[in-house]
Amino acid sequence: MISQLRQAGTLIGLVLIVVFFTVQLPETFLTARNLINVSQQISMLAVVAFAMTVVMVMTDFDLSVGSMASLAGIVAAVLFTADQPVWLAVVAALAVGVLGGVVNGVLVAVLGILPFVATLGTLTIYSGAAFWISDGKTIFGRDIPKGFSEFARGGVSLDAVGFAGVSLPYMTILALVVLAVVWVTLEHTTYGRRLYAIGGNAEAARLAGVRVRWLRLSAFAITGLGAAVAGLMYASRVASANPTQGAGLMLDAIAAVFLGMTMGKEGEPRALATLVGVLILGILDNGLTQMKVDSYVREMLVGTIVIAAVATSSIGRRA
Amino acid sequence: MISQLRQAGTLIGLVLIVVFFTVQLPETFLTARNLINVSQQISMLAVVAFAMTVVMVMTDFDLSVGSMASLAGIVAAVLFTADQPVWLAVVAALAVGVLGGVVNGVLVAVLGILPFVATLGTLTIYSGAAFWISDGKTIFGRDIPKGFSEFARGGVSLDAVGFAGVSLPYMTILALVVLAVVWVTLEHTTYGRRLYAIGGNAEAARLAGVRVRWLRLSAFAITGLGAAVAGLMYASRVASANPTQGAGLMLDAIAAVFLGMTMGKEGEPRALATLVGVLILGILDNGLTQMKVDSYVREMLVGTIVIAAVATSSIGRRA
Amino acid sequence: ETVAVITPFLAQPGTQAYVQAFQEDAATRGWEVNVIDTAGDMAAVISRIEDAVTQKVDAIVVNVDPAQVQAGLQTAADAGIPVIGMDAGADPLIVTNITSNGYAMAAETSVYVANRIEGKGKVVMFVFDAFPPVQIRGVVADAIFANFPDIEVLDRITPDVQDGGIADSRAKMEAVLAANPEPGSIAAVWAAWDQPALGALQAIEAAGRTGEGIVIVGMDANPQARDAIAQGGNFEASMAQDFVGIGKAAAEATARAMAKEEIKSKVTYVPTVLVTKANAAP
Amino acid sequence: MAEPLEFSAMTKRYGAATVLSDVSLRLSPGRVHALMGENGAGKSTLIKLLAGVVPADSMLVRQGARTLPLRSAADAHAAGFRVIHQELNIVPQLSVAENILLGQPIPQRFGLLVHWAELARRARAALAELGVSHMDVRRQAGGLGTGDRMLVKIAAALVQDAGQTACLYVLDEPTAALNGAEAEKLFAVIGRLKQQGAAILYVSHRMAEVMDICDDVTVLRNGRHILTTEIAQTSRDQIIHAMTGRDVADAYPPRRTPLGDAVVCAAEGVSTARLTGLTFTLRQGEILGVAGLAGAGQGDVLSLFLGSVRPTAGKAVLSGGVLPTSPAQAWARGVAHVPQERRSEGLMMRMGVRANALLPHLTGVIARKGPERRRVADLSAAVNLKAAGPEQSLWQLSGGNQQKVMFARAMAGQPKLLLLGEPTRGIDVGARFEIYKLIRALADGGCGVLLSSTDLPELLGLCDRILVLQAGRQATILSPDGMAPADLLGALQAAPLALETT
Ligand SMILES: Nc1ncnc2c1ncn2[C@@H]1O[C@H](COP(=O)(O)OP(=O)(O)OP(=O)(O)O)[C@@H](O)[C@H]1O
Ligand SMILES: Nc1ncnc2c1ncn2[C@@H]1O[C@H](COP(=O)(O)OP(=O)(O)OP(=O)(O)O)[C@@H](O)[C@H]1O
Ligand SMILES: [Mg+2]
Ligand SMILES: [Mg+2]
Repeated sequence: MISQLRQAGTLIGLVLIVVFFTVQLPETFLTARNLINVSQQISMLAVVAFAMTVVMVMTDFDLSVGSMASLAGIVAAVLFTADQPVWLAVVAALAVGVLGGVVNGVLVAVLGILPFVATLGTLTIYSGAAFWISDGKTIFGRDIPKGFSEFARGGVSLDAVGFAGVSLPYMTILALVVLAVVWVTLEHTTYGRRLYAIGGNAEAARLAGVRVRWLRLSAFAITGLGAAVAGLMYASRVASANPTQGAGLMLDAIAAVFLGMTMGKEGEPRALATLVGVLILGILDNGLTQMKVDSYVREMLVGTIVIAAVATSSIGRRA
Repeated sequence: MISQLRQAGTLIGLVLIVVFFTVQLPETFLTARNLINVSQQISMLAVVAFAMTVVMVMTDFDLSVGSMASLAGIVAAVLFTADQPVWLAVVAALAVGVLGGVVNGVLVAVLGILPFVATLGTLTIYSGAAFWISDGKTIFGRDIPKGFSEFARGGVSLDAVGFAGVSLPYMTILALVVLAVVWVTLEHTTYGRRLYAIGGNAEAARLAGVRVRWLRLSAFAITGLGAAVAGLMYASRVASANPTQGAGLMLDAIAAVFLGMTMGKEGEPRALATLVGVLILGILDNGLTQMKVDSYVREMLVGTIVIAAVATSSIGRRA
Repeated sequence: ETVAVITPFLAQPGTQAYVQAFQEDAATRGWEVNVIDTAGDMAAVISRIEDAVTQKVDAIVVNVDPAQVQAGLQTAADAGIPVIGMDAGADPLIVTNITSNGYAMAAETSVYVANRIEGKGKVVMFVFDAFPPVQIRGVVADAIFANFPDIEVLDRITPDVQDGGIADSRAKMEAVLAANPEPGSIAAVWAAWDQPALGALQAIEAAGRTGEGIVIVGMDANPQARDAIAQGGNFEASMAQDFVGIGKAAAEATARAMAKEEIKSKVTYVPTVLVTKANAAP
Repeated sequence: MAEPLEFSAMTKRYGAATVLSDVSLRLSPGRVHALMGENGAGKSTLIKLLAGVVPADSMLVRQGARTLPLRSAADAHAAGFRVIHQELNIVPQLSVAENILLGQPIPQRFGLLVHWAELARRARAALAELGVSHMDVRRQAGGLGTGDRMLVKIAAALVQDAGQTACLYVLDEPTAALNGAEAEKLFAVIGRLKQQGAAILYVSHRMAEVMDICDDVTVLRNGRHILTTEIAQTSRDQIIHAMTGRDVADAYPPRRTPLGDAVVCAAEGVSTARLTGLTFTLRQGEILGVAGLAGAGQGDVLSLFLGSVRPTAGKAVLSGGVLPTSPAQAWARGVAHVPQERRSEGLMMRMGVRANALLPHLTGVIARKGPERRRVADLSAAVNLKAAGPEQSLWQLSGGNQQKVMFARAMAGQPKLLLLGEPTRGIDVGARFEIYKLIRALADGGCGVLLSSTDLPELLGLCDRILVLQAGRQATILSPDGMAPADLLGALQAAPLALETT
């Protein structure tokens, strides 16, 4: 009972936050338009966080997701400036993400370097590469094809289901698709269950014949792919690419996964729980801005809330 | 034999780097003046890295050191603008560092939150606080007393020992003092032994009569103090305080400790090994800039070298 | 009326100055101002514009390149909320952009350097191409130095700006000084903003090479730079943007936009001044 | 029936140390083959080689005329080998069913998704094979107790693959974590597997069960093959002699001094979160056994006096004073502790013998290496530790030697009260009696001992009295005089309700 309550604690927190803002901002917060905005605002973070969940299931980390996102955006933009078609640029950017992930995977799974160190190193390398390829410049304006930047502005109209004038952004839909894929993979495939086995007890998994190396390597590749998707979404949203633009995603994504982990029975990460974490961060940002809370105070508040959530859950756990 | 070689690998790497730059920059690299410059440039990173070593011995982390350094600098500067004496401002800044460390310690040791999450949260909070206190502004100029900023410019003349015109900066001396204190504490006191035991197996250490809570808490406080010292050094060096100025220190400090950990018998952090890590990072920065290597390429090179060092050591370890 | 000021760069002293001037001016007009800093995150600027639109503010002031926040500007345009650029860029969706002429500023400081060193010698440049307004300064300086056959650009350094730029610029300059030990081998330092110029100055002072006549110029003339220039050392000149003027002009433009007045010019330049020892006293 | 498996020329070196040297082994279908040896003789290493999880320096495996490649765990599984490794290995985040099928093809639907119902069915079938039905296979395995975890691991080895029959089962100290009743169930299963024609390789330090259930025995000493024979052709003494190279006095050391009068510790109607009605007094020099089935609450009896569990009712004292409130206080007051789970609760695996042995005994501010080294050298000699030196890392020691380090730690402070949780789990016969002598010597010197164990002969041989727990209640305190292990097991199992009514 107490343990159920503890597990639900973070979800209850999210509900409380929503109720609070609904009361404080009766006119504007709980409107279809605002919620759709929020969903679009958090879509990039959500994709990175879902991708991060995949490696964190193995109790690994990927600090390089932000750099990979930036690098993917830059690669696409550089190809745009070379007048390549959108599909080619997108494929190339995704390939770069996978490659970056594979490099991380080799370092961690084959060479046996701690994920924290390995991805700290590749964070620097990928970020250097993004600067180098772009010559340190922000690429924007005419260089970015309309077809690419309009993705972030378009959506599926919800007129038919009774929300006149509101449309569900493609960005939101993409994030939901990524969520669905990650959720099915982690919870309902052999592959995902083995990742949990590695996270729970890598030695036991190895002794039982699980191909730990190969699984870890591929999981890092998946995370790289996710980071690249998020990088492209970001580039599309700001219609430009800049070698530092993904940098802020990493710590937030990790924070979101950790918030979600408070809901796991054994403190394990889960895709849907990560979604709750992302929602908490995104809704706090949206609501506090609307309430005109000073940005510095907002920053402190978000930090405090993350800690409070995790503290509540860990106190329950030890009792 | 092989294991000795592996342990020495990173040290050999440092020697090779020094030899390389000495050959490439025969006139300028291996001069007393340049080495003294390097020692001063790395002194702040060194202090943070030594402080970080203390918690990493327990296999904990402190991601908030950069924010604490910024906050300490801001606190001192704000007191300067209020015309408080230098000693008071310095004491207050150090107290803030200790307090920040104690908060981290309580979250980690008493509430049982993972250090990564706890200090990720406090990173945000302390950084928000630094912005809030300073109103986001850089504090400098006449506000900073000469007595404070001259510390970073002064030094002990080395004329007497045959280096005419060269003086050993106070910053370098302070970093060496911190090194000595951390080294003695970790290697030669029962306190340090117990920290290593906690790193080895916290639950076992607790059952064997180690006061794990109290030790972890105090170790975080020490790290906070170290971060504050570094923040003051930084503020003195740039004769100003800015709410983001410590931000770059955190990842570099962790990278330095990890580089050093490649030299431990079982991969454990040690104070002197951290020094080697700091030297590698600092010397690479200095030498590559002198060789006019593009800053982006430099960034990639540094990342690659860190990974190569760790990879070499971990390959040796598994054989 | 309610006005949202959204910027990713509030940590920059220049941004702070015009945001503050804007706030002061707004206070006299009785507006409620909500200043939002996204700490460098561009996508968050879009998000916060959307939030401001949801809140139905009366006007939005932005401080980023409009090309990067088109999605947000479109949302505001759809809601009929005017967006004013404060040191941003020109764009059809922006009522008007109040700024300094970055090209002219860079030309003025680089020509100052060229003239001071009589068209010959080695120059160290500090640039930052990732940020468009600073990038154009570098481009202009490159062109001008290239036009002097006896000026050689010794190094084009991008310092680490995470810490504000002073400390890393100093370390980089110390390395350059170490690599060029002969007196007179470096004629000048041209910095695209003030922090690297201050770092270079500290490096030169620490190396005891203040007597070589190395000319340092910066840009933005922030108070710390003014102090240094006033002392009459190597740091000789910087360009003062009229931040207060920008803030006031932006407030004026905002008032006119909210009153539905038509503003013809998409860009409004606020004059800049070259600051030297003669006029450095703050 | 399958042909015999022949393993030959098995050699394994770690750096300069040769851990296995040219060992051969022949395993016949339908026979249980015991692999015996002192701690560190190389038994687990041999098993890791044939399980394909550690690469051999040389090894030849033949089944009849076929040569089997064993380069990975998957190879070993394909060859029909099922292995239960020595250390307890479950994955807490996964369900019991997933743990049982860990590493094997998981039943799927649409060739993609896990078929949960089928998975649960197969896991239940594997448990049923063991005669276990009390476990919910869908629940996360993290909540299981020690014994249940072992049952899950055993079930994992038994689970049937469609179209795949196992020809060899390898069990590395499976009973070390089982109580008597659970062990009996396991022996029944082994009997059935034997009848089905499988070969079984069995490692245990419990001589009695080896003599009981095994058909053949191979003895290793220092990584070399010493002896292979039929159990019927040999004797317990001969095996022990082959293992140790000497004669071992295998009698429980008798008490040499009378019990003291002073009370070391006592409890009066004490309850904890998992225990009620604890009432006893322990006198100086007395060894009090604490016995119960898995989960009966033995752990809490020890934890109470270590200060890591608080009483919720009743009164307990330690050397006349109140209970310690933390392990640190307990050690400072002369309590020493050998934890039940040495890996998770006792050892710092990546640190050396010195750091591990002296941890509770550090005093003062400055730590001095020289005196510490000398002290550890003395302690190592006292517990007969097989290690390369005071700085050797614990993960490089065999399981039994790790346990001896725990003893060295407990002895170092001249304890007044010794708390022992499964003190000889995984310890070889030779060393086992050394440890009994150590315990006896401490008791003779006036130290009170609380000994919790699942090894019933050990309880009967060593203890002055045995406190019996049933499902979290103290049932009775027995005198071991004249009792046989079966009697004691009966006392542990007696239904608590029946007892209450009497
Ligand atoms: N990875 C390793 N590196 C170095 N030495 C090792 C390693 N693994 C095992 N050893 C050594 O190999 C020897 C044999 O160990 P093993 O675990 O096979 O013993 P065992 O016979 O199973 O003992 P026990 O009965 O205690 O389980 C020991 O001396 C041990 O210290
Ligand atoms: N932290 C805990 N929270 C909830 N239940 C627990 C906890 N620790 C142990 N238990 C349960 O309490 C009961 C008694 O635990 P204890 O460790 O005292 O048992 P034990 O008799 O030593 O068992 P074993 O022989 O299996 O180690 C067991 O059923 C166990 O599963
Ligand atoms: Mg073994
Ligand atoms: Mg127990």
